Amino acid sequence: MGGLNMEAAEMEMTNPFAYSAPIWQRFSAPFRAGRFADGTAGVVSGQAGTPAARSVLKLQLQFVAGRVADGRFQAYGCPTSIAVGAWLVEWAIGKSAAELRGLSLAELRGTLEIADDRAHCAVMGEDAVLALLSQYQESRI
Amino acid sequence: MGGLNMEAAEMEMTNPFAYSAPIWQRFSAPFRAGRFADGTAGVVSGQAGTPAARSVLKLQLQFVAGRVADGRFQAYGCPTSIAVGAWLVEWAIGKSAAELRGLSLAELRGTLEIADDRAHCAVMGEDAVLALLSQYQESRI
Amino acid sequence: MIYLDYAATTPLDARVFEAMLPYLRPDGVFANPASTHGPGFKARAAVEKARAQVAALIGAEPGEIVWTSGATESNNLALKGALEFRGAAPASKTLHIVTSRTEHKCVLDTCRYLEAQGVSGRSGGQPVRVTYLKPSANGVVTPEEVLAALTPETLLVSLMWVNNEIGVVQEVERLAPMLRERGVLLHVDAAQAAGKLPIDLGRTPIDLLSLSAHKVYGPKGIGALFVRRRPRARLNPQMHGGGHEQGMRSGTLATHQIVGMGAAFDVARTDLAADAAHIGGLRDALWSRLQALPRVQRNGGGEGIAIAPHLLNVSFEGVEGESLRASLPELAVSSGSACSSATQEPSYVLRALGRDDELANASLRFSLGRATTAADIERAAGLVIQQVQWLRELSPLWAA
Amino acid sequence: MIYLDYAATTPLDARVFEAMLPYLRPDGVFANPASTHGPGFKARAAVEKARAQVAALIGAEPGEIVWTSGATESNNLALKGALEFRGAAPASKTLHIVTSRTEHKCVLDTCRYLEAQGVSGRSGGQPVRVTYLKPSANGVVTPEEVLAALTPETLLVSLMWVNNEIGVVQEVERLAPMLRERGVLLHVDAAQAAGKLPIDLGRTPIDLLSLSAHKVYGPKGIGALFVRRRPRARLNPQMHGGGHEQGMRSGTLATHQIVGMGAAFDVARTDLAADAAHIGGLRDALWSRLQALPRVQRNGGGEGIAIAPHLLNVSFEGVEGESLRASLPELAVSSGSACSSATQEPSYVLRALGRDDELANASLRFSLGRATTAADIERAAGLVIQQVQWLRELSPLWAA
Ligand SMILES: Cc1ncc(COP(=O)(O)O)c(C=O)c1O
Ligand SMILES: Cc1ncc(COP(=O)(O)O)c(C=O)c1O
Repeated sequence: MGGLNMEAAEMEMTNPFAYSAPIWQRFSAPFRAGRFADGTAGVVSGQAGTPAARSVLKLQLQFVAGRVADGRFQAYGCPTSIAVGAWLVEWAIGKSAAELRGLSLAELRGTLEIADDRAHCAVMGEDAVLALLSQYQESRI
Repeated sequence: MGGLNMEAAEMEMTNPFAYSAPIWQRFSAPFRAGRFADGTAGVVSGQAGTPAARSVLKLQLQFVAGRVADGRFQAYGCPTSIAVGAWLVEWAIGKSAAELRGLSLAELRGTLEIADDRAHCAVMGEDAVLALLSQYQESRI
Repeated sequence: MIYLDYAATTPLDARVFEAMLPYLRPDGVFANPASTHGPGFKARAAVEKARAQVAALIGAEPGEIVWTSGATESNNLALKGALEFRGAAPASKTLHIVTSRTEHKCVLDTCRYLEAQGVSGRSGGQPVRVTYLKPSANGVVTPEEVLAALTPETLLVSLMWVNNEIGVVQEVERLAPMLRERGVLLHVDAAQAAGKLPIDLGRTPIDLLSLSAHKVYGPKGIGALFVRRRPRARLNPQMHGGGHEQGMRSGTLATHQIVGMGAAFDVARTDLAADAAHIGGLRDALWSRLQALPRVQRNGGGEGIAIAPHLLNVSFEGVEGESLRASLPELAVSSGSACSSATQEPSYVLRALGRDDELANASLRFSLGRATTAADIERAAGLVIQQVQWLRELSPLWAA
Repeated sequence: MIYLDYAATTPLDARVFEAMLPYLRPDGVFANPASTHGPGFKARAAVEKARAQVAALIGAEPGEIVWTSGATESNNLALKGALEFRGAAPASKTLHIVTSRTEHKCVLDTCRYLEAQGVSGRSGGQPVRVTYLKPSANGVVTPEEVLAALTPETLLVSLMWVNNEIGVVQEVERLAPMLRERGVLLHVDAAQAAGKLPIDLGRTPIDLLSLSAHKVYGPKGIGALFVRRRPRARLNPQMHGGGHEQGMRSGTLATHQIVGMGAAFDVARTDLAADAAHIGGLRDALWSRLQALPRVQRNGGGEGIAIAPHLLNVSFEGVEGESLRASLPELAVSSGSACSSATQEPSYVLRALGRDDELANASLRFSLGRATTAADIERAAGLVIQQVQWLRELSPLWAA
């Protein structure tokens, strides 16, 4: 709920759908949503998912001196997939490409408390990171 | 309710079964219920109905100088049949045997507001009067 | 007015009334428990709490409770649902039910319907045969009599725990394991047993058990069917729709009603022993008092036969039933069950016990409840004695 | 919290709540309406008064109202009861039903059950065939389309008056005499029509009509089926027992619930025009406001198509449905009906209208009620616009 600056307590109150707290928090107030202005230096993108599956995630990470300095994400999908995007950007900042490669699905699912029936959202997140890394490879920033 | 000396208003209130007022009144406080002491002079009896049909009515009328001076009734049966007994005694007092013979079923049913499904109670009343009159004939009081 | 018709229905317990109000008030928790939004989840939580409360009284798991509109529906669902489920299986032989002649009308009528219609299914209809066991004069159908009636085609036995007219307690706890051993389903109508006797379905292997809230100081129009999970009792739904209640019973859940049933069963659990002592004591006192009259007969029970604490059924010789009832307008009692009292026919239950029509007709069912007082009983007994004496005196047939 | 889910259920109207209390209070009129004693007669009188109130809203006679536990049961009873009654007649041909794809689940599920099981009867089962008419994109099934689907085997047409998701009003008033002429029964699910549109069964020859209290500010768990007397619509009961409700529906009558339904229908009759003006006005305002967003589509209706005043169903392109709903926790709205929202499947009603899965999923059903205010609508519209814009911005697919 980008537009609604709610306090944590109020946010909790308004999470009637029993999303996990880490998902709800990132869905309600996702940091770094959006995208970099076209032509921003050092930006690499990765996208995964399909509209037909009602889940698309696009990550943008800005590399400075081999490390992620900043990031943005866009998502079309359920609250879990939006939270995955927000978490990945947060997690990526400060990391090198090699470190990004070390992304653990188990950690992603554990941190966000993603239930089995939403495991595909985590997988989409991993796919987006892998797509980004392969673009990084190509672009050799 | 021989034993309950209720006021009329209270009686009405306690007639939840939608009996007609004349039936309910006679059922609730039947005058001249019972029978004459054995050997009372001038008493003639008449009985009708059967236990199997759950209706038996017994009338006793005391004749003095050819006219009914007093009467008693006993009844086993529904409130309507009890009311029929009470009404018949009331009605008979002062009448001659010839006048008793003039009993009109229509009047009996009309006065007590006896519905069609209880017409048999009125017929039983008539039968009891007829039985009494034939005993009267025999006894030639 | 002295109300002694608690077996027909009870008032709400004050605690139940209070529990229901927040779900009834115009500004209360009114959303549809099936709605997936905040208010809906809140209503849903109340429904689930009530489910646990109902389960707790009978030693069941919450997931084994299916809400219905009352014990009538529960009984219909249990019998038709079980037969229809089994009817769908390939075997095309007759389906056999064993029940008793003193069951509640809704069981008997459902059985008669099944006999007449059979059970429909993909492969055409399947005939249904029903054995109606005649109880002894004391009202009891023994487990041995039930076993003797079983055939290889018997799918289900339906026997009520407590009879609603005479209060006789059937030995379902002894019967249940015998039927389980033989692979025959047991359905028990416990509408008059719940809250009156301890029930522990954790120990008693009953498969299906019917409950009603309004016999236990809960609201009218809500009931439940216990459907055992292990081993699973399988039913075809009888009300089709949105797939509520695990698909077994569709229809919007009536939160306030369900909350009321939950609260009622919760209170019943807490107060079970105290209620039984209080009510049973007054019932025994009433029976003692009524025996001041000659030629009165208690219906049902006898040496070694348990009778539920709230019921006393007495026949008064020498009086006609309609006049007896009409002579007691200050007494809300019943002759037979509320359902059949409109027809004014003598109770089929008393006739099944061997009472003749006349005596069956001249019977009163006194049923006592939480609010009954010793003064009520004293006054009721006094009225009955007075009126019976009066009607006997009035009768040309009575010879004391 | 802004409640805009009145089509799922309504709160009690304060007048209804007050009317119910005397029948709910522990010291109130609680006796069984079937009991033949003073308190019973008093309860019975309340039941009959309510029956007249319900009848009055729809131009029926009190004797044509049969109490049920809700419209789900009414729909089940109407369809199964009518087919079973007819199935008992000697003719052994197939029984045919015509209905539409956008009926409530309880009609569709009942139809599917009947197709699968057939109708049982003395002479074995009888097969049932169902035609599910597809409405046009506007949601309408015309009387002409219904007539075209009739066959000599058609026993019954079941068509809802007002659709619960999109509010489209079917032309049942024009259809009814056409079917009467052809000797085909007409059942109408009026759960969403009663209290919203004028209904006069004195003029409209509908045979069976289903009602629910909780859509009209009455209590959940009570409903009714109108069963026409002249000419008489004949039904087999689906709940067997004590023979209540002219033998058509057994089970203890829930006085407080019935009184609540009566009061609710009485209020609905008095307030019908005012409610429609108030609620319809706000609904139109909401739709105007939402059109500030590009690429929103209203579901159902169009030129010359009537929509019930309380409903507005809108699809929002470019947003995913689950996130849309999750982003509006202060708004109690529904996607599709309450019944199906648990399954999270896109609405079958919107899909029947030709919406694809994605758009059907990204839809909200706003349903307004008596207590809805202009401020509610203003705030709700603001929230929806804000969140749709936000989710669109967040989407890598959205190109404004
Ligand atoms: C033993 C028994 N079974 C079933 C019922 C029917 O219950 P309900 O009134 O909830 O439909 C009753 C009471 O009416 C009953 O006493
Ligand atoms: C059109 C329609 N029919 C039937 C029903 C079912 O009614 P009830 O909830 O009373 O069972 C509903 C609502 O749930 C409805 O909207």
